[in-house]
Amino acid sequence: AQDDELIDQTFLLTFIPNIQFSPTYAAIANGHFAEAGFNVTIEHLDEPVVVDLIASNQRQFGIVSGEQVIMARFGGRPIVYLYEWFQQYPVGVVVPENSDIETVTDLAGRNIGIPGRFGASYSGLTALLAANGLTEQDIDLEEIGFFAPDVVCVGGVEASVVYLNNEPLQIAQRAEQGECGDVTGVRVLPVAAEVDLVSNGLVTNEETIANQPEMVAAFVSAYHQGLQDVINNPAAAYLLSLDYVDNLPISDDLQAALEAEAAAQEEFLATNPDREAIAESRQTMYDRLHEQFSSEELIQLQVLLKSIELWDAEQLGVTDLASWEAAQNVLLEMGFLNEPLDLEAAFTNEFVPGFEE
Amino acid sequence: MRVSVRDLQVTYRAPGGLALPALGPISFEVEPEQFVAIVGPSGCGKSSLIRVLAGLQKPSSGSAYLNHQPIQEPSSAVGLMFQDSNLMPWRTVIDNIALPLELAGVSKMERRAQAADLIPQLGLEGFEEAYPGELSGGMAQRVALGRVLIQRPEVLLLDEPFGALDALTREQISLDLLQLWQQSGATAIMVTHDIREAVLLADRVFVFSQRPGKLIADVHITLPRPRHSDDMFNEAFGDFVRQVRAAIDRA
Amino acid sequence: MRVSVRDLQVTYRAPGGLALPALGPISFEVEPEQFVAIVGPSGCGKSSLIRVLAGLQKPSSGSAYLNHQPIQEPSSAVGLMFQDSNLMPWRTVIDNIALPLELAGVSKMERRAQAADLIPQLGLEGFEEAYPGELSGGMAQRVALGRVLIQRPEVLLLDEPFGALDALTREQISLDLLQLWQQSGATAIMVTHDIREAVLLADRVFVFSQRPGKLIADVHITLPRPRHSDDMFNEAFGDFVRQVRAAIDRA
Amino acid sequence: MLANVLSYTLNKFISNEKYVLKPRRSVVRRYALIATPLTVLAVWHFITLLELFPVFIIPSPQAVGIKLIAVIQDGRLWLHMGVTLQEVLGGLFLGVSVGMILGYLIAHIPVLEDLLSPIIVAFQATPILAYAPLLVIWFGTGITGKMITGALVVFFPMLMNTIVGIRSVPENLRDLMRVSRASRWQLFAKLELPAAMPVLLTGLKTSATLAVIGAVVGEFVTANAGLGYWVKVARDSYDTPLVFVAVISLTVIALSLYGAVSLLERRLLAWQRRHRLVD
Amino acid sequence: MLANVLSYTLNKFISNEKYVLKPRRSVVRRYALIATPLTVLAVWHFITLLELFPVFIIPSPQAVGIKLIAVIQDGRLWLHMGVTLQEVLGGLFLGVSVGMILGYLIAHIPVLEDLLSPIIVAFQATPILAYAPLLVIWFGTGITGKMITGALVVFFPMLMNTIVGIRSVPENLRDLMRVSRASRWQLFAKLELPAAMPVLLTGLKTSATLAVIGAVVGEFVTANAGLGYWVKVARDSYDTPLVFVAVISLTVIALSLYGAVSLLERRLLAWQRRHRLVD
Ligand SMILES: Nc1ncnc2c1ncn2[C@@H]1O[C@H](COP(=O)(O)OP(=O)(O)OP(=O)(O)O)[C@@H](O)[C@H]1O
Ligand SMILES: Nc1ncnc2c1ncn2[C@@H]1O[C@H](COP(=O)(O)OP(=O)(O)OP(=O)(O)O)[C@@H](O)[C@H]1O
Ligand SMILES: [Mg+2]
Ligand SMILES: [Mg+2]
Repeated sequence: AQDDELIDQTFLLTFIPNIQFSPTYAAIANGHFAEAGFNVTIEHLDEPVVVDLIASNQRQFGIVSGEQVIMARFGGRPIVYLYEWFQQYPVGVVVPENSDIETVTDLAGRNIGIPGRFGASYSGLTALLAANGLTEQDIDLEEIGFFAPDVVCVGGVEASVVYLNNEPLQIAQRAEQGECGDVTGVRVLPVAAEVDLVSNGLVTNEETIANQPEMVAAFVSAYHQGLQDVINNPAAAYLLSLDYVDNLPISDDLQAALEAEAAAQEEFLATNPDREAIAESRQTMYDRLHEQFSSEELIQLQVLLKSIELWDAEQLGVTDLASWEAAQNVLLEMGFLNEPLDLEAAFTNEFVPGFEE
Repeated sequence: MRVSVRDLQVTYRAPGGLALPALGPISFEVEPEQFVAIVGPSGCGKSSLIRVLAGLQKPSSGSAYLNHQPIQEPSSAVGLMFQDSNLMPWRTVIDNIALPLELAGVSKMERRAQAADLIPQLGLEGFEEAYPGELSGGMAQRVALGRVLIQRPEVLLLDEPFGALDALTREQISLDLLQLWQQSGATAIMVTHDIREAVLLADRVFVFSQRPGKLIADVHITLPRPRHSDDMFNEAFGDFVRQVRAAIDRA
Repeated sequence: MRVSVRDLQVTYRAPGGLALPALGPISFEVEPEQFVAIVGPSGCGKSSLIRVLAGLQKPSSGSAYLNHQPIQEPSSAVGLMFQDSNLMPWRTVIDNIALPLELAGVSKMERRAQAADLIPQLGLEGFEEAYPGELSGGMAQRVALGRVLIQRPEVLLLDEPFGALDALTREQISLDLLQLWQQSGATAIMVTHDIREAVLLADRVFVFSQRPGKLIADVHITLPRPRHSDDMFNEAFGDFVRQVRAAIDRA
Repeated sequence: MLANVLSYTLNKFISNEKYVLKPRRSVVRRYALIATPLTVLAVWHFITLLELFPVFIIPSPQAVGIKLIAVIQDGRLWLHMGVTLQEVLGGLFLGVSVGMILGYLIAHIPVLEDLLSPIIVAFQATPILAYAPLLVIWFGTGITGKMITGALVVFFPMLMNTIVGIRSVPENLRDLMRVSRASRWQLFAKLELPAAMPVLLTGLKTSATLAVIGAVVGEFVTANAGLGYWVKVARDSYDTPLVFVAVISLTVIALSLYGAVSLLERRLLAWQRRHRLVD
Repeated sequence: MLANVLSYTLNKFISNEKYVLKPRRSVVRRYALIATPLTVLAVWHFITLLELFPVFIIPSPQAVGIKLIAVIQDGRLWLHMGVTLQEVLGGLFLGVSVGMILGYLIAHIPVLEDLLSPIIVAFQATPILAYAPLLVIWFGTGITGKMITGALVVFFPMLMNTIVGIRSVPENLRDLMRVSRASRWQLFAKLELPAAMPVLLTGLKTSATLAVIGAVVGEFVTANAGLGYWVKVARDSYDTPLVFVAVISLTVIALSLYGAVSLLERRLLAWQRRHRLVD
């Protein structure tokens, strides 16, 4: 398609540019959006702002987490969840390696950090505790903002609720360099190991679905291809993300190594390997690179690989009602909701490519 | 221009909240080109009268007129010299003097030239670029005088213009003023505490009573013009001075 | 107290950046309990001298002494009345007058009582609670005079204290001052532009030259004390006035 | 009524008149104080009536009213308002004291300005996010940290206004104090403070208003109570009426403080209003 | 050298002396301007040397220096600094203009203060978080939005200082302008502006400094370039040296603006320094 025929479309992401958003970058850079007829620009905003802009149809697409969708709909915002990006809930509890906290039940009575009593980390913690018969009253919860690595390393808390694909890696890397106080390494207790909660995904509003279903399908499909690209070839994803993410570690050597890995992976993919084989190829790639490069330099690649583990599934993009109900139960438990919602209206798998009920 | 005042009264709010009658009721008429000197006890409303004539303050009752037109607001025909020198501390001497011309839109070169012309007469040579903070009390007063003279107003209102000047300077400057006034054909009303100065300069000397100030004497000084400092040794001069003093003693 | 000055010079920086010699070199000695009046042309450094004597300003060269001690900083024995009235606009008349006592730690009741005692003498009855913004020029000056008198200083420095007062008030207040001075045994140095006033009040009249001000005449006024306003009609009085005037004309 | 107010003020502006009769002004002012809130309420009502924005962005006054009553009844309003009020007052006190003391010193020792201004300006330009970890490490997650952020915000305008206020004290009144041999404390209490009062009070008005946002910023870093925390929680749970309740409560705190300083100003500067004509 | 500076200033403070010789002061001031940055650098160096804090909280000056050189070389520093500078200048201009105009009107029409202050104070107390969606809807995610947040921060101190500055113009000079029949514009340009200048310049100094943080706050809402955005990016990637580089750059902008206003002040208020004795 010609550039001037493309529809301008903004895509709202939370937070700031980050390697984790590489599926979106891939969908743009690899031309999937353009093929679907979109000229996409990215805007990063706080999650509630993303929700409000989409709900008021000021923008049409964005990514937010599942329980936000439930709460937003509870708060009267007509947004609809289209495509699950994270198949596994990305939150967990990180503890120092040498800690005597081994299971969730060991958390009772401990001093645990959390960014704040809001958002996915709070929901995740509540679900994790509930699954083990605990409540917030059983632990000593401390709000520490998004500074878990700093606070954990200075021994401010005994454990902390974190995003699995980021903070644990940061702490581990500091520990490896001996810059993390007494901490020598970390262990995580993922929420996903205990409960299946609906996680981050692509959303739009009811009006757009009603008026432009084809456009929605095209958009979701393009995003899906981007995600698939990243899962299949993380080295290439890392390279293309350099244009989008400020401060992504890179050097001439690393660039050359990644280019070689990306090309090799292309060839490998041409042999139509199955999902497990691809997963294995990611691990071996990392091991190869790690022989040559420090883990400090590879930390963001590690973040990407850890994220891919949370994204990958046999069928991408699909959510089941059970995970929505699990999330809603958590919210009811926390008092963020005081009555259950018509969850069927909150999401649809209708636009997920290749999905058949 | 003719300046007249009919049943004028100025009343302030006294500290306790009561009315404080400061001036009047007072009525008088000053013919065009006349020179009137006002003498009267401190606090009897002289400055208040000047402010009313300048259009700075509304009378509490009665009215003041310029050529039979009620005074509602400041008029460009009127020049006022305040009791304090009231200079702008951020302007040099020459710029303070030139202020009225600047406000009237006169070009920078022209107004500085006119101001510079006044400097020797005011005895301010060498201080053109000084700031008010660098002047003595008397020098500041001379700058203020320069500022009103440069306007060439048709009505000159002077509130104790020479209070801070020594006897010699005072005499010289007041004679200069006299000359300027005669050339310009302005009407002049001057508040002064110096009876001899009043008699030397004025056609009429108004004597005010204690607060609230009322006109208790209107002494017509019939000494011939132009007048000189020698005139002060005349017998007639002494008579007028005694006449005014007598009125004051009755005040 | 004895006030003396030796080779005193005050030099300012002129607008152009050059040195501006404002006063001196000048030397004199004032005996304890003497009353000295200073007359001289505007801008000749009289206020500068007063400021040096008050310890507000360091001389550029030479020194001033109080009882043979060099003056380094303001002394509690000295009372100064500024050329402008210098009142605090947020204080009422009575609180402005009482300020020196307040700073000396006198109780509120006591200092207000003392200030109230001065009010009639200053002719400010009914204005005790007025703010400076509500006063006439002369009234403000009288408040400033009250403020220095309440201190009962051993050395009185007065910079044109009666400039804004009418002749009658002026005469009355200056006679009051004379009486207070006589009772208190203070040394007084007063700048004035009124030669007759200088002669009436002072033991000695200093005549200053044009800038830089130098002492060109020191006229001893040997009229007997206590003096009264009638003294002004004496022959001797007239002689002294003429003597001072002659010195000024030579300035 | 608004028309009256406007025509009156316009006249006043145009007539260039110095002396105004006091009683009339007071009446106008009394109207003014309720005029604005009523107007805002009316405009708000019409915005929601005309559905210019979705209700989840601007909810109706009724919805906010209902929420307000609810949080008053369940006591949460007082809880959060109390916490924030404490932080605001603490921050205000701290920031104003430090600002005034430092401002006083700088006004008298100009070289201090050169020595300290780089540090002070740098602090003002540094986002809290950059030193939030230190804040948490040093002051914990309790009320103290918010007082610190409040004080940091408040401090600067107060400092600057103190400097200019003290420096603009007339030199001739300083001379008067010197010849009267005032002690340094008397110089401050009897001259500098009253002379600088208008500018100081303006600094205090500015500070009192900004103290609120300072505390809120602190609560954004980390908190478990307070109106800023409530704004965050309410936004995160998509409860827009609650966001409005929290914001209105913040506004009430700010307006009360501003009003308190204005009253203080009316009292302390009463002498400035004493130059009026009586008819 | 620092000891010299201190003893000099102490002497000056204690001696209560009014007349100071100019040249000496200037020299001291020139020292002062480099003394502080050097001291800060030294203290910083010792803090890291003594390992008082972990390096991920306070990195060494060397580490920050290396990072600084790197971002200068790859051009990112200029990119982000340029964006922020643009936002800061835009916000400053907007906020100062609106603040001065509104302040001028309020100073002359007191009832306006009663009518507008509730709205203005309310705005100042409302966290941006609460109206971020409206900000994006109205001004988009580009530079304009950050200018608006900058202007919002800058506006208030400027407004308040304009009000007090204009109100404190001596009444007798107003009378002088009235009898000289000055137009309203002349009244402003020839009297009110110069008379209020010290207070206005103080407002401008405050505003210039706060404009930086205002733009940063805007960048926190949404941005893809700028130093505030960079702080966020650096914190997110746990790159503390980069956080320091970004913060130092912000400081440099703030100090330059502050310095520019100070220079302006020196020029415009030169007349205030003309009361000096020569020896
Ligand atoms: N703004 C004001 N508010 C209240 N009272 C005032 C105000 N201005 C002047 N007065 C009072 O009005 C009276 C007359 O004042 P005015 O200044 O006219 O006197 P004056 O004759 O000029 O005196 P002087 O010779 O001392 O200057 C005084 O008693 C003074 O207290
Ligand atoms: N702060 C200053 N800076 C520069 N020059 C000054 C300063 N103060 C006074 N002068 C100059 O010093 C000279 C003497 O001033 P001073 O005030 O002592 O005179 P004066 O004798 O009191 O005059 P007047 O009778 O007019 O009050 C004047 O020429 C004046 O311009
Ligand atoms: Mg008068
Ligand atoms: Mg003098």
